[in-house]
Amino acid sequence: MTLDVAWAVDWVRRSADAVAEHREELIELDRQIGDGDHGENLNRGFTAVVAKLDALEEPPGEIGDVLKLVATTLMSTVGGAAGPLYGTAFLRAAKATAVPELDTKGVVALLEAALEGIVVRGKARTGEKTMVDAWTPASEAAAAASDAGASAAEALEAAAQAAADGAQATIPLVATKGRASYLGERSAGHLDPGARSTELILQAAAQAAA
Amino acid sequence: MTLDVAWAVDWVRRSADAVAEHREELIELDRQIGDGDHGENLNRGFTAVVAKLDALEEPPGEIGDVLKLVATTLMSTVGGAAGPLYGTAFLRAAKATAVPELDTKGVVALLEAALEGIVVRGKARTGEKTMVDAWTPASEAAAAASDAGASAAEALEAAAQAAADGAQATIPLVATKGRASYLGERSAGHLDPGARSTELILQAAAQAAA
Amino acid sequence: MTSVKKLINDPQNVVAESLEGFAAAHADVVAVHTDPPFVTRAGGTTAGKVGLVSGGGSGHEPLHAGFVGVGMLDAAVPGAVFTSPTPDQIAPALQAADGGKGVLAIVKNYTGDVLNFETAAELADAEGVTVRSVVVNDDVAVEDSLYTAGRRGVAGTVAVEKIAGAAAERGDDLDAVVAVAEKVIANVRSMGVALTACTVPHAGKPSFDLPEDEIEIGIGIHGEPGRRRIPLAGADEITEMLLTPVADDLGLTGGEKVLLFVNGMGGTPASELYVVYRRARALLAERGVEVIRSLVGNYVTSLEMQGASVTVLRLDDELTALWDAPVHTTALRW
Amino acid sequence: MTSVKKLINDPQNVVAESLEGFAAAHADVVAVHTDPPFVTRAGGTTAGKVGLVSGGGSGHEPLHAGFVGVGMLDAAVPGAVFTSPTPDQIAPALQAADGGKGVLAIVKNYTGDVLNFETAAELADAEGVTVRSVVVNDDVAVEDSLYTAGRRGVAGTVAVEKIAGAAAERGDDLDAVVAVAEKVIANVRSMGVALTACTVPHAGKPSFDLPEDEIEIGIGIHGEPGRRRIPLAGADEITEMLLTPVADDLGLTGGEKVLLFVNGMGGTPASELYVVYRRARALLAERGVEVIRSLVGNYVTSLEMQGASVTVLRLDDELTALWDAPVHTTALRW
Ligand SMILES: Nc1ncnc2c1ncn2[C@@H]1O[C@H](COP(=O)(O)OP(=O)(O)O)[C@@H](O)[C@H]1O
Ligand SMILES: Nc1ncnc2c1ncn2[C@@H]1O[C@H](COP(=O)(O)OP(=O)(O)O)[C@@H](O)[C@H]1O
Ligand SMILES: [Mg+2]
Ligand SMILES: [Mg+2]
Ligand SMILES: [Mg+2]
Ligand SMILES: [Mg+2]
Repeated sequence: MTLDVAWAVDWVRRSADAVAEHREELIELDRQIGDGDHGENLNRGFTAVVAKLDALEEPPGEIGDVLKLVATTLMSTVGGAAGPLYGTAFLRAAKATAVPELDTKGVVALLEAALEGIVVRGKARTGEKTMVDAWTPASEAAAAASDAGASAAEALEAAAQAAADGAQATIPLVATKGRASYLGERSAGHLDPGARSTELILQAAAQAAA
Repeated sequence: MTLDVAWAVDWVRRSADAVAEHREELIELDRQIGDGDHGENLNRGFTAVVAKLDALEEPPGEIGDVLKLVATTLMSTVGGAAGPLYGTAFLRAAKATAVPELDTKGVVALLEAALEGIVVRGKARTGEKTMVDAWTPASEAAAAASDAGASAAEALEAAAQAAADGAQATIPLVATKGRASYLGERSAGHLDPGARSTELILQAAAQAAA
Repeated sequence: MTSVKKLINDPQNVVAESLEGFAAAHADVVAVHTDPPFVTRAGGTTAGKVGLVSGGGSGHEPLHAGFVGVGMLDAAVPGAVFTSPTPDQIAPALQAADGGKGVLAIVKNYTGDVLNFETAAELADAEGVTVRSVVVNDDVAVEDSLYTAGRRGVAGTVAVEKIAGAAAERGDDLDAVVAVAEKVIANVRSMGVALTACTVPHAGKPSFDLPEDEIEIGIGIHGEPGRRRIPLAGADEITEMLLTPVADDLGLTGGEKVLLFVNGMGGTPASELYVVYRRARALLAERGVEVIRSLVGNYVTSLEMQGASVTVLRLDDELTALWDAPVHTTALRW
Repeated sequence: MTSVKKLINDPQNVVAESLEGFAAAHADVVAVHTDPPFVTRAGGTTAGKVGLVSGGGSGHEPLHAGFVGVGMLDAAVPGAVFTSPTPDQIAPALQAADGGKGVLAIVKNYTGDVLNFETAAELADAEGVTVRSVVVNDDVAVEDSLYTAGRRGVAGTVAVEKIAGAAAERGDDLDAVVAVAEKVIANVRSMGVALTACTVPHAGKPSFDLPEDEIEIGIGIHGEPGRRRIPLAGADEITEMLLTPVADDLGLTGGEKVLLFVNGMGGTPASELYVVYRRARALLAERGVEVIRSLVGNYVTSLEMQGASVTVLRLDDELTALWDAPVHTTALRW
């Protein structure tokens, strides 16, 4: 079973729904160790993405086209740290998916490209209490699943689960990147909002594939 | 029994004590229908008065001397509406008491002069929810008591009681003078702070005479 | 002592310590006198110029000391917080402001301010200073009547001080400066709203208790409650409640040119003042009234109160030219 | 929608409506572009001059739009409240500011601002605009380290924009303007305190919960909690907690000349800022440091937050002359 353009569109719509549904939760997480705008920013961005999808005259031919639309729209509507980071993630993912269908290896390539984009932009490593702490295990889990013979959908499921665990694992961390780093020790004990939104978006990807 | 300079000094000290003791109450009354400074202003003023009394090398010869010291000190330290009003009241009262001792008629003259000073300055009549509503019945009650043969101390006792009643009677009034007038109908239901401080000061006068 | 959440030390010393900082920060513009406290221009009195003095309770900063300087006031007299200054403070300020041509006292219409300035003028007069007074009463929230204390002086005071200051600076004599000031007073009206109360340092608690979903319409500048309490509404709606009575009272029917001044009460972010300005200007345009001058900012405040007032001044060529004339104070400068 | 006690309409429209009012009130100084939103000088680009652009989240007004005008910025880019603007807003502002001599982008050190400006610079570069960037990081509350996001840019940004603006205005080329900006950045440090949190319109509740008797030391300008929470203290004590790390970090040991800037966080009355200024100046004097220039007011704010920051800039003759150079913006003018 491979994933097609319809999957990509469904992923994006489900992401938008998840972000809208968890808007206040993300705001609250960011309020605690940041500036309280993460849910608002992503919601604004994904709302714009859906509007653009809706306005398309004909469906895109390749998965990468969908992801590129996401990338440029997030980049131009989200702002803050998350805008360029997610924007770059989707841009790199788009480049890695200039195909009409994705198999399990394609899913791994997508996730690795996205993570690479975030790291190139944000220069954070794991353990710094950022979205990297969700994307890294997600990408690794998908690769491991794929190596073990999992389907594309199963690889995404593994990635989503790993992102969720990675997000939870940010709680005890002291932030050294992003806005939470200004709090020093006081940042410990809180879930990183960007890791949480990563979890939501990868969950949406898995659900769209299920 | 007549009242002498020692009475006047005692009156002033007791007034200062009463104002200090009721500082917060007067602030609270003024907070409700004014700007919340009446207790602070009078306390600042009477504290200065006591300091001046304490600094006198020899006791004043006439009652009027004491009241003049009160007048000029209040005028230069209280500010707000109450400063000039009480200042003028004591100034007129001082002029009416350029004597070493006061009998019952002298007490009436003192109160009438004080009231006249307040009215000349503030141009309020009774019923406008100001200190005039305490001074007017006080002055009238002293006159009536005096006519009925009361002593100076008894006349002051009558004045203090009438001031207390007059202050209570300001509660239902809608203010048309002073800061409370800005509230219109909303000023009804509150005791006028200046009427209450008048009550305290006249009570101090009666206690000093008792 | 009740401790209040403010950047202050002993509440008794707020005014003195604040003036000390003000003096040190702006020695090029103002000189601060202590005992009794009043503020004059750094350069002192301009000989041959009518002097301009204003004053009132503290807590309304930058009013009045922030408006001392070339083109505006010669002296300002700060009282205790929300308390009119005393005559023995005001009188030396009147004397200091006299350049031999007499002094205009700009008084906001509060019983305390009026009475203390009255007494001070008598004292200064006894020292040979000619003092004339004007009383600013621009607040349309309060009914004007012969039988009451009348309307309050609020944000419109800035316009009176600026424009009368320019008239004095160009060399008008005392009569002429009084006439200009009276003209501004006759043509300026304001109305304000509070979203929150303020806390007077010595009182230690908010000047009134306001639920989270209610606001006070028709407030003054002393933290007193307003004329009425209404449910929280949108900025456009609130602005209309402020602008309409102001424009009505001025009798603006179309064709007029005005200054539109949106004033913050101290704790309102500039962004919100511009939201109000935008709507007030649109409402004036709907009436055919042209806004040709604007002022937006925290100029006549009530400590940290959140809220705003809308002031409209009907302009003619003379008032416009005087508004535009150079001014160099710590709070207004052009 | 959560309703918050602010003079706003729909929280989604605050920035746009506020800019609309700002444009209408100050058409003589600024021009406001919409879609994407950015602000330029009313007169447009000055040909042959290095352009200066800054930007960042809204809610810090007057930063940055209030500093657009002769002698300071050529363009400002306001993002959503507390959210860096997007590259497609910033890039056209960079282009608009280009007078043929290149553009300096003044970026506050936040991940979002840095990344969005970076992308925008690439976009503008593709359109043939030479863009250089400086990153302001004056906040000593945050440890500077190669391995972290580093110090934040806060109130010191005003000094960078004013002084680099004056350098551009006098005709310095891009390299020289960058050098001046870097010199200011190297010599300016700040630290802030919050007495209350602020409420982001779309969030609908305060950015942190602070008991009545506690304050946050070492806050930034985005309503984030500070480095530590301490019991409420007197202004003198608090001022010392802000001034000491600033002066220490600058290595002020005596004999230096400085600009002392006491900045309000938006909801602090001017009177309190002067109380802080007074103490900060005294502490500098104790160190033998001479305050030769001062700025006191709400210039880099966090919406309606109550609190203040203390900024010190070490001056030399060049920086002093550039600080003194004429400026005509809506928020700074001399
Ligand atoms: N350098 C970085 N690398 C990766 N992720 C980062 C970095 N800085 C911040 N983030 C992520 O961005 C999230 C915050 O996004 P958002 O609130 O939208 O932006 P801002 O901090 O500008 O308000 C953080 O929770 C974190 O996961
Ligand atoms: N015109 C007036 N005539 C008589 N008393 C007045 C007048 N105006 C105000 N007052 C009295 O002054 C009191 C308020 O005094 P205070 O609070 O010290 O001054 P302010 O109103 O200036 O803050 C009122 O409660 C009232 O009794
Ligand atoms: Mg955020
Ligand atoms: Mg009062
Ligand atoms: Mg008062
Ligand atoms: Mg943000």
